[in-house]
Amino acid sequence: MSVLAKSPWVVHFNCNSCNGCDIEFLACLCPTYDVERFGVVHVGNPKHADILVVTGSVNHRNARVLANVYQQMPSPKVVVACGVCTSSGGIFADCYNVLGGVDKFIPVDVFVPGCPPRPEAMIDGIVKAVGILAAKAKGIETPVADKPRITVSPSPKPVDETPAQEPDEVGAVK
Amino acid sequence: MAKRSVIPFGPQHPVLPEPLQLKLVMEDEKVVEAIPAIGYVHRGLERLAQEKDYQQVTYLAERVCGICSFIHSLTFCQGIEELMNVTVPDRAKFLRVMWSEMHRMHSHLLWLGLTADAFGFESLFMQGMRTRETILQLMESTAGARIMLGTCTVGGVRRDIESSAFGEINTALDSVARDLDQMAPTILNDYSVRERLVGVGTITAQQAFETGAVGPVAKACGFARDFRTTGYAAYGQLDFKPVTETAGDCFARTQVRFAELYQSVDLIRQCMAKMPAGPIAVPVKGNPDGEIIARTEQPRGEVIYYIKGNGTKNLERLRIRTPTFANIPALLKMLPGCQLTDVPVIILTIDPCISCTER
Amino acid sequence: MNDINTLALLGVIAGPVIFAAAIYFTKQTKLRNILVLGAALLTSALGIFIAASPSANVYPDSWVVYAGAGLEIVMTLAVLAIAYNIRSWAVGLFGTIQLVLVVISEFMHGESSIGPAFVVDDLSRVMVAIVSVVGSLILVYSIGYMKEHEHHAPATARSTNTFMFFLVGFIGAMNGLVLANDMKWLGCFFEATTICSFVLIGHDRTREAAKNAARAILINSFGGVALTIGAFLALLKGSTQYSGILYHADIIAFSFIALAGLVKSAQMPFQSWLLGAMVAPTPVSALLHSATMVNIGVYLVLRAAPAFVGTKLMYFIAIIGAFSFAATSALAIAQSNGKKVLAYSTIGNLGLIFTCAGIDSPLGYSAAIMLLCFHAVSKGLLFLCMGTIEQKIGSRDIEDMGSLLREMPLTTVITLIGMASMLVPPFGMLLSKWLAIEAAISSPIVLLLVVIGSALTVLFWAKWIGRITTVSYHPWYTIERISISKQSVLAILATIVVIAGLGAILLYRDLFVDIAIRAYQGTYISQSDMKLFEAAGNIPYWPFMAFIGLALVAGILAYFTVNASNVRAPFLCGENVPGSTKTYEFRSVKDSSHLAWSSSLYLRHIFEESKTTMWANLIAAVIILSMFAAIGVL
Amino acid sequence: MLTNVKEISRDTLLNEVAAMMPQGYRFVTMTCVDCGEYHDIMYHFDKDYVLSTLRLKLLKGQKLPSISDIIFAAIIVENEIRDLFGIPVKGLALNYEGRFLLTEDAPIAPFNKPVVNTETKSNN
Amino acid sequence: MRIFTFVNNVWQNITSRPATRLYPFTPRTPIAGARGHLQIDADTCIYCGICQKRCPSNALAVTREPKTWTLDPYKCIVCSYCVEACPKKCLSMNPAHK
Amino acid sequence: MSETIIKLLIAIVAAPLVGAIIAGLDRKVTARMQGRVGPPILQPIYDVLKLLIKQPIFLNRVQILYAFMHLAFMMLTLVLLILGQDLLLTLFVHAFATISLILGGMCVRSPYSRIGSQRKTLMLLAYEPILVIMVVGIYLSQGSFMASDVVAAGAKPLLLSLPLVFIAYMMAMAIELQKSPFDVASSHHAHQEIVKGVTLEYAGPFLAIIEIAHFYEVFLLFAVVYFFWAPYNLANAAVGMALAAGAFLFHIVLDNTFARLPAMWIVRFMWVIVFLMATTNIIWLYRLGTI
Ligand code: NFV
Ligand code: SF4
Ligand code: SF4
Ligand code: SF4
Repeated sequence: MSVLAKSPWVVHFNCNSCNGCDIEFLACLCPTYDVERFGVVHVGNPKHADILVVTGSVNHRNARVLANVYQQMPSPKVVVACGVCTSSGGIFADCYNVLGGVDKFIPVDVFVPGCPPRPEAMIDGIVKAVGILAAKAKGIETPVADKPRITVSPSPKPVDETPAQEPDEVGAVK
Repeated sequence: MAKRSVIPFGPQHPVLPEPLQLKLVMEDEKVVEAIPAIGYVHRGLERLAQEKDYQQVTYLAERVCGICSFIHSLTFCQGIEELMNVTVPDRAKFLRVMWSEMHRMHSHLLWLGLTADAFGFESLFMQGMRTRETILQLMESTAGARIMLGTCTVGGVRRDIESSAFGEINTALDSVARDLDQMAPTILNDYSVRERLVGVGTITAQQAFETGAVGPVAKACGFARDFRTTGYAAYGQLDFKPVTETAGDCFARTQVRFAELYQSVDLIRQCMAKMPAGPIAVPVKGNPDGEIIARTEQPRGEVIYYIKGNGTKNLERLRIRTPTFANIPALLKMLPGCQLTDVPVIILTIDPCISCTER
Repeated sequence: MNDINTLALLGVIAGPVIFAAAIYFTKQTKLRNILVLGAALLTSALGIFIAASPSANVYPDSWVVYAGAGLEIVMTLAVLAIAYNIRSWAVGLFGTIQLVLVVISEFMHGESSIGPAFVVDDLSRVMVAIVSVVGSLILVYSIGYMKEHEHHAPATARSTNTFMFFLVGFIGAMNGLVLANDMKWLGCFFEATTICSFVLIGHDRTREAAKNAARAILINSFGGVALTIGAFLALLKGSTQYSGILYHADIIAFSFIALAGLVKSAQMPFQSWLLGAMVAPTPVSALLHSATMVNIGVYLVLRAAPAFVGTKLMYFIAIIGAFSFAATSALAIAQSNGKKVLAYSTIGNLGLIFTCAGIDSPLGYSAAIMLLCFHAVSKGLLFLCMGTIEQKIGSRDIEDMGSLLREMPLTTVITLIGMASMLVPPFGMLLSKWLAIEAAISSPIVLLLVVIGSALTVLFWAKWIGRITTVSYHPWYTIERISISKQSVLAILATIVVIAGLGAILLYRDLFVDIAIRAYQGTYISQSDMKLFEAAGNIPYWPFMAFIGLALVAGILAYFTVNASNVRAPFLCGENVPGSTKTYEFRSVKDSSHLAWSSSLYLRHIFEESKTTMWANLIAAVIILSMFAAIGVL
Repeated sequence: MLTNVKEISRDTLLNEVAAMMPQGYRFVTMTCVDCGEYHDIMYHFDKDYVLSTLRLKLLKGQKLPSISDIIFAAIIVENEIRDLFGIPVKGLALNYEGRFLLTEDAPIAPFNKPVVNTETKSNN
Repeated sequence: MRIFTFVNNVWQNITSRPATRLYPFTPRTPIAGARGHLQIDADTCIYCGICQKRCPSNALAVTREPKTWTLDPYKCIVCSYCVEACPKKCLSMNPAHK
Repeated sequence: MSETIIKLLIAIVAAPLVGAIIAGLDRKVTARMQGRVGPPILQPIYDVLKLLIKQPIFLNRVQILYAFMHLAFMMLTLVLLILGQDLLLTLFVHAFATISLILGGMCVRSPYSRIGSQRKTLMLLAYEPILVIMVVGIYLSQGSFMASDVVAAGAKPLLLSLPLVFIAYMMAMAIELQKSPFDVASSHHAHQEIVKGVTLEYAGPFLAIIEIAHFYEVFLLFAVVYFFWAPYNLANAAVGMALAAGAFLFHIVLDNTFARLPAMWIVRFMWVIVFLMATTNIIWLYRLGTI
């Protein structure tokens, strides 16, 4: 396993979050969940970070901050989008000052759904991100994360997960 | 004369959990001027609320902020209920108080942790957050979620807390109280903590009044201003007194919040003891019409909802004035003259919630 | 003593004076510059020659001694004239006292002419080398400097001819002073340097310059009085020469000479004149006020150190020096004026030399001489760099030196070398500081002061170096345009600093140790002192070179291999204004851009200049008074 | 329902506001509502948990005099109103010029009525 | 005013087991009644679209013809409002997170 | 001679490893004190290895030079100690290593980094005199500045003659280990007002260099405890070990029971209380005439 996977340093950017996701991320760092078990350090400085944890959607003012933070991270780097706001805007998607999920601005590698996601879910996300980080370090192309919808219809009962059909989601490969 | 330093403090800054920028102008490390720049978490929630069904707005209001979410939905529901003359069953009121107080505790414990972090006391931060986990677990088992309880609705509450769960709640509260007792000497009496808090960020009672400060900021200056004393929800039937201090510095604010934690434990216990039987919600028909102002006490002070309905399911106007919004002028009075080291401590002792402020 | 040496001696003293006179009367700038160059070449050649020649004493004819006396009277009269000119009754008073004493002593007779009038020994050779080499380089530098200075200088300024006259002439006087043994000559040259200093400080003839020049002459003529009193007291006991005083261990007379030395070396509480002297054109600061003239004080004391081993006087001198060192280091922290920082640092280092001299062990002595040499070269260089920088950016403020590395790479790198030589092990300055502390081990108070002082120095040097090396990440390839004379002098001095600095350990082992041993021959040295002395001579050399080399090689390799595409904007909490040139601007209130700026640490609320100075002066005065009390003068 | 409402006019605003504090009223906040031709601007004050409101009808296009000189606490909310309703506020102690909550590319005065959000964003 | 007041706490922590839940190595059983993620029983659903109308977050899309019910889990705020609204009670909350 | 070289080589390779393991243990024990499980003990090594393969982003080139100087002088400090050289000189070399780091933080136009450097300078100011005093104390009790004499067989145990200085050294050590309440310039968890302070603008391999230098420093600091304070001979290695372990625990407890205090407070504390403590000890030695 790549050493990158053993020492993922995290920078967290609260990007329009209602704090719900934020504090759940904080909870991950705390004794009960203690992500430092995986070598995670919350560095607070993009230049030292491997993983960018974003919470909240993008608005007109923080879009540039998000771009700057992402840009200042040394590669290989991975973005984890925590919460539905971060994924799509969530309940705020229709607000006038919300531009949408962060995937519109920076490439996102892992989406963690939930409002807010439980710390467990975030840990899952980070563990997944660590895997992607290791792959990136080896130069393996990793696909952009997708946000599959769940569609059901009555007949034979195919409960399947199909990829999204919207134009802006076409690029999302399964 | 050397040039003054100008630095951006935030928005992406590890001691600030939220994006908020202060443009600090300093001489050596003494802050001469601090100008806030906000708007990093402005979503336009109030406007969205005008486009949604007022019932849905309950969930929206809850997401004004993840730290004080329940009380937001509570305030909103109380406003609508008053507007529509809905009488909420007593049991629902008690349940509301219980969740409110749980939220207050989780908010204060979070604040405690973050403040400890701001003055570099990592293990205290961990301890605070660990204690908070007990509350979160309590919320999860009683309401189904750790943060966004979603239990408040117009006309009552959506979930009941069976008396069978009271035992568990009591145990949890005991453990919280025990943890608090253990932390108390550190927070209230430790030399290094006091060194960082006492005499820092002081405002006078007069200044607090003029800047319209609310909540623990005002209480720390000697104003016993706590909206719970007006007895909304079930508070009228509970026995408590607002906590006050007089020094008006960071330490006084800390003392107030720390005492409020104990107070909340007590209030929840009282609720369980006095919990009446009965339904937990009444059905609500029709749409709100007219103007109303609903006020409640948030962890950070009083929150104000101005609701204007026009007889349709959509609201005409929803305005939320949150406590942090009211405390920012006070913050601006505290900052000049302090040291850079104290900036995060001062900011955190007003317990800012920018998400609330900007909505 | 053969004739050629005597001739060299004469040349190194009189040569510059003659050149100076010629320069004064030259109308053409070209010719004047050539003459300055000639003076520089001659002096440095002769200086090196003397430094390389064996020790010797010069017993001149008696007329030489009389000439000395005569010249001394002339100088005193000149001081009186100045006093009249600037309407200073105090200077007049000091001048009169001196005159009276000098004239009286004319009618007294000591054990006349038993000793030499001029002495070439280890110490004076070291001094002559410094004065001639550093001095000459500064002379050459000032050709380019003054050309530019003429453009900016206020209309009131004296002519460059006058300037050059005093600057070149000063070198002669200075050489004379360090070589003189006869008290008359000593006094005469002492006054001469004071007068040069007065004129050169006042060169621009602005109000401030005039004021500061007046202060300089006031304080220095007080020193002159002390020296004359010392000489007079010595005469009462029969010695007309410095060596006589030492021979008789005439502690009372010497205490006055030491006082004169403290004044001349601007130790607390006499430091204010040196700070004021910074208004002068930079070559003056470099030559008189950091590299040479101020060294007179320590030189006089150093000469005497072996003769007064173990006396209370020496102990007090050590304390005064150490106190000056600590106090000025603290004062320098609050300064953002680069020249002032250098001035404070100069006083501090001179203080340290006093300390080393006062400790009176061979270890201290060797440290003192080493410090003297390295300080003169490094400080001279730094002042010249300051001058160059100031002429380019029009400011002396440290905070304005942020983009120097881009604007004037050559000078900046040289400045950095100069600063590094004050700080980096195993450069001479640091080495001597180390020796100083070890030498001070037996006097706790001195030790404490030196430790505090050297900790404080780090603060302002680090701040300054940090400011200067601050660069943004633009590729910077500016060709720096400065006059050839300035450039070459800076380069030569920097080379000397680097070579001498890197070889400081070797120099110490092979040169300064010997000098100290010779100086202390026949003096009692305690065993522990001796042990330390031996141990200090045995420090390893190669590990230093190896690791410095390693750092440089690795650093430089990385320096050139890093890829510009990896450059990122600084951390500004994510609010950087995008764009290559504005990356230290951040967006703030109203979405407008602001320049992120962090000024250096000055701790003004702690080391506020006037208050600190007041207290320090008070304490220093008390120490000096108790010094006199201790040896029974008061 | 809103109680203790007092209608005031733009001219008397500053005097009325100035009179509140000495009577022991604490400034709470301001609320602005778009009512078609005019903006309803309410100044809320609190005394002993009872709200009193001064209500000002400000015709569109009129400038709002700032009370921030009298009540420093009002700067935040006045700037917000400036942003969200596009009402120019005169004499603000700390003026963000409409860049308080919103940036230049954000919608202008989003809370005003006529601005109907026509394109519904991302609703499936 | 004292120092080392926290030693008690530290001592207790170091002498007792850490509070850490070793997730993901030992997963926790979800608390009953918790709102983890939304589930549908596709066969009971009548595709009436009430849930879609109620959803505060526009996370649901129901079409009558053809009968589909689509959830965007990356928009759903797990509020359970739809669960309450559904006339057929075919929606439910699974306490486990997704 | 060749023996010395072998010794040196081993030390140069082993020191950072030992330092890293101490740092790892530190993190582990800290975590346990906070009721957490904490990272693996080799975590610092993973961190450095990871940093080495990250993209080498930087701000300007001078910065890089300083990073290497920091490392080289830190190594030189170790080498001088192993060669048994003059302690005072070693101390100066060590101080310069710190100064290099400070300059590295100052030479970038990044406000937080610069403020961090300034604070670090203050810290240097705070502890350097204490260390010098310590060396003086060592001289007074051993009669030599040479490290080799201090650890020579038969040397007097320093702890007995310099107990107060030992406490002072603990304080200085806490500053260098960046432990609360002394972690103003840069702390291991970057939650402070100046983010990460001095090392803020170093990233990737350059940060790794600084980390490695830090490992050397950790090793050095503990080596001084181990070798100097207890008499150095094999029979007493256990005492040295116990002392080092005690120091280690002390610092972690300190870190976990104190808030970060302002830089000026630290300077005052070190210069008044600690300095007085150390000098009292020294004066006592003078009085005893141990010299
Ligand atoms: N308490 C609270 Fe809020 C509200 N309302 C406020 O400022 O936390 Ni987010
Ligand atoms: S996803 Fe939910 S909890 Fe997270 S930021 Fe958005 S609204 Fe808040
Ligand atoms: S409300 Fe219930 S029945 Fe109607 S579409 Fe939704 S899930 Fe199906
Ligand atoms: S749980 Fe809430 S957000 Fe999710 S689909 Fe149902 S109503 Fe919509």
